[in-house]
Amino acid sequence: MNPEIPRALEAILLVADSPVGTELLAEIVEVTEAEVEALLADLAESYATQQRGFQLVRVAGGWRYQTHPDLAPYVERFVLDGQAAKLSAAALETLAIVAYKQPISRAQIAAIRGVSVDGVVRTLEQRGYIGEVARDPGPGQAVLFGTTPSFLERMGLDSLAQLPSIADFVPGADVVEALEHGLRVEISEIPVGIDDNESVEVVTVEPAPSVAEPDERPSYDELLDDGPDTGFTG
Amino acid sequence: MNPEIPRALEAILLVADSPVGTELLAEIVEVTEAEVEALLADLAESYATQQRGFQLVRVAGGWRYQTHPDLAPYVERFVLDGQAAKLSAAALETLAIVAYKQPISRAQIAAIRGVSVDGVVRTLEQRGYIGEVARDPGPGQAVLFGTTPSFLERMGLDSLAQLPSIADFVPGADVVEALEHGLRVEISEIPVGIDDNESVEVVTVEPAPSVAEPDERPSYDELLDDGPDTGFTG
Amino acid sequence: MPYEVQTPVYEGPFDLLLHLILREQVDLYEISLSRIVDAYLIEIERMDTLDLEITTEFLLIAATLVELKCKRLLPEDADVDLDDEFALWEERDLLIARLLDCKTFKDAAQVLGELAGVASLSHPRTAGLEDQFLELAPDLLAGIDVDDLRSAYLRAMTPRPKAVVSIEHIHSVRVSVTEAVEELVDELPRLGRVSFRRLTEDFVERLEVVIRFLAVLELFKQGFVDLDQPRAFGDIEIVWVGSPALHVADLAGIDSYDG
Repeated sequence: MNPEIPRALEAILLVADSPVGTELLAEIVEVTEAEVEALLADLAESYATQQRGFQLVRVAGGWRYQTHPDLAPYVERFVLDGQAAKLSAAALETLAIVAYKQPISRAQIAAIRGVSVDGVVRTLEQRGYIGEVARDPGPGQAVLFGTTPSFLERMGLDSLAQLPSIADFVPGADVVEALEHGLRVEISEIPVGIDDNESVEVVTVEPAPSVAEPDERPSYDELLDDGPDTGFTG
Repeated sequence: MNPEIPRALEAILLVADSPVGTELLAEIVEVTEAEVEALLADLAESYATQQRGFQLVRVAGGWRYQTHPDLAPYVERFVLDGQAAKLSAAALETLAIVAYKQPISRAQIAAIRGVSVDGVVRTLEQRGYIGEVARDPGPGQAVLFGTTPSFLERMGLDSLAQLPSIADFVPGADVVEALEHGLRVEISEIPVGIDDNESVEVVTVEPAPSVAEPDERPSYDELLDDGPDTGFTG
Repeated sequence: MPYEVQTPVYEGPFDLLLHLILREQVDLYEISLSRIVDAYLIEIERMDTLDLEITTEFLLIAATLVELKCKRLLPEDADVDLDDEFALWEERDLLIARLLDCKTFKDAAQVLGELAGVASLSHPRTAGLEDQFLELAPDLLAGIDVDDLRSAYLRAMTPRPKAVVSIEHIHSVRVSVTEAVEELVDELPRLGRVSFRRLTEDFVERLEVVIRFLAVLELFKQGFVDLDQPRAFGDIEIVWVGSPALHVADLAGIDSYDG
């Protein structure tokens, strides 16, 4: 086997924001799922043997790196110190999208951000910054999120109308497309269980097989003509 | 030393979402900064020796985990955003000017580039590569821009000191000579007998007698090849 | 005859001028100002997008170049104001200095581009805190205000890069300098004072703007307008100083230019 494969698995899992399923990994590195499983088990074992501060573990939904439990006191210190104790840039972007575009579904947010946002959305929900405000009337009945009153209070706002204006800003055409796409996926392609189905969202966001030419995207200019908000109200 | 320390460093860096400075790490694990540096260097080396798919690197004044560059093809298949948005030529030139001339105002950048830079400056600011670092003390109180840690991260640099010296880029004598020669005002080349030289600029652009074929657009390349002065001397 | 635009996009007038001068660097003594000026004007015409602000900047440099070239063509014994001559030399030196500056940063930009290219092969870990630690954090919104929220939103909504394939045709524009002069002779006395930008704001074709510019120069040469450019790269103010009831017939011959 290509000696790069285990290294590629390490690299992919390092940049992943949430657990990655064996199937997706197998697809990316082009070996069988069984081989992926075996390689990951080897890697996990090597980290354990070398007493690394991190572990490679299998959780619901796939594999991920996480800190070794016995180091929690250090990580907690790091968290409490303040530097890490704030929303990551990615989480803040997600919160901002919900604030400005509510009500909005998880799939639509994922489409804008280009990555699965389940973990982030869960955190924001747990923290009480966002919550379910409606259900999409389509077949999927996806949860639509909005910000909470306590979030507004926290930001020092009386109402959403007081959010700084973004009137002069037109989102990029690909963002508009992503929204359209996210909505379509949700309504027509994912019949049930969208919440459990992370990888579907991830895969469907991607327009065409752009593996070979990551810079090439189709032109979405026509969509832009429809105005940037079409995706939500439709 | 507590054998947990290097493991703690691994754990902290695993959960950090931006480079963490040595000082903070030293504070959390309660050893000196020099010791932290040495431990991190050892860790980085062990990952390299073991040919891991990730690296521990020093960037933008801190330490972070990142994927090994030779695995980019795999990682880009996974990361939907693909590579970080490619910087346009305009963005790179503007960044170069800001990096080497900071703090610098928008007007000063425009003067060097010879074009309005409002759009590109706004984009770079939005992406977080440059930011306001001061105000011009003069009457206008113009915003003065400088580069940010994100810029260093984007360039893979630890600090601005790692940028090549600007002296390396100052054009050599050959270029200066070429420019002076190209723009020389050379009296000796005056074609004889042109004292009524009105509309010089018009005539030179003017393609041969195009009256006969009013619909045919002339080929300017031909004109160029013939030498632009033909029209006058002929 | 429409043609496809294949020229590279020039980032600005200095960029274009540098390209034109330095591409001939191989044979230094073949470089001719006339050649550069003409190639410059042709490139302006070939540009396939019309951004008036940028066009104006290109034209301002064009004016300097044309001035240098006119100077070269003037007989030595002509009645030349020494001050004007010095000013022109100064302008040329300034132009060279700016070209050198531009070249310096272009080369630096190239190195930055290479650095960024190498750096972009590595992706940082950004997964952030594991859930059990997030709960520890006293306040996730610490230090975040509505402006941060706004910038985060703009960042999220900023277009991702995509290949731009522009294969537009430039439509052949049938304008001549004579026609442009006629229009100006009609418009300018009524307007009195107007900026070049105002004068060309309705135009969509770059060529039309270029033609208008040449027409303005023509009127200037014949003494019917005064030009003023208060700020480098700023707009050009055009002031009508001729008779209010001028007719085109009163003008000296104008060369026509069919585009």
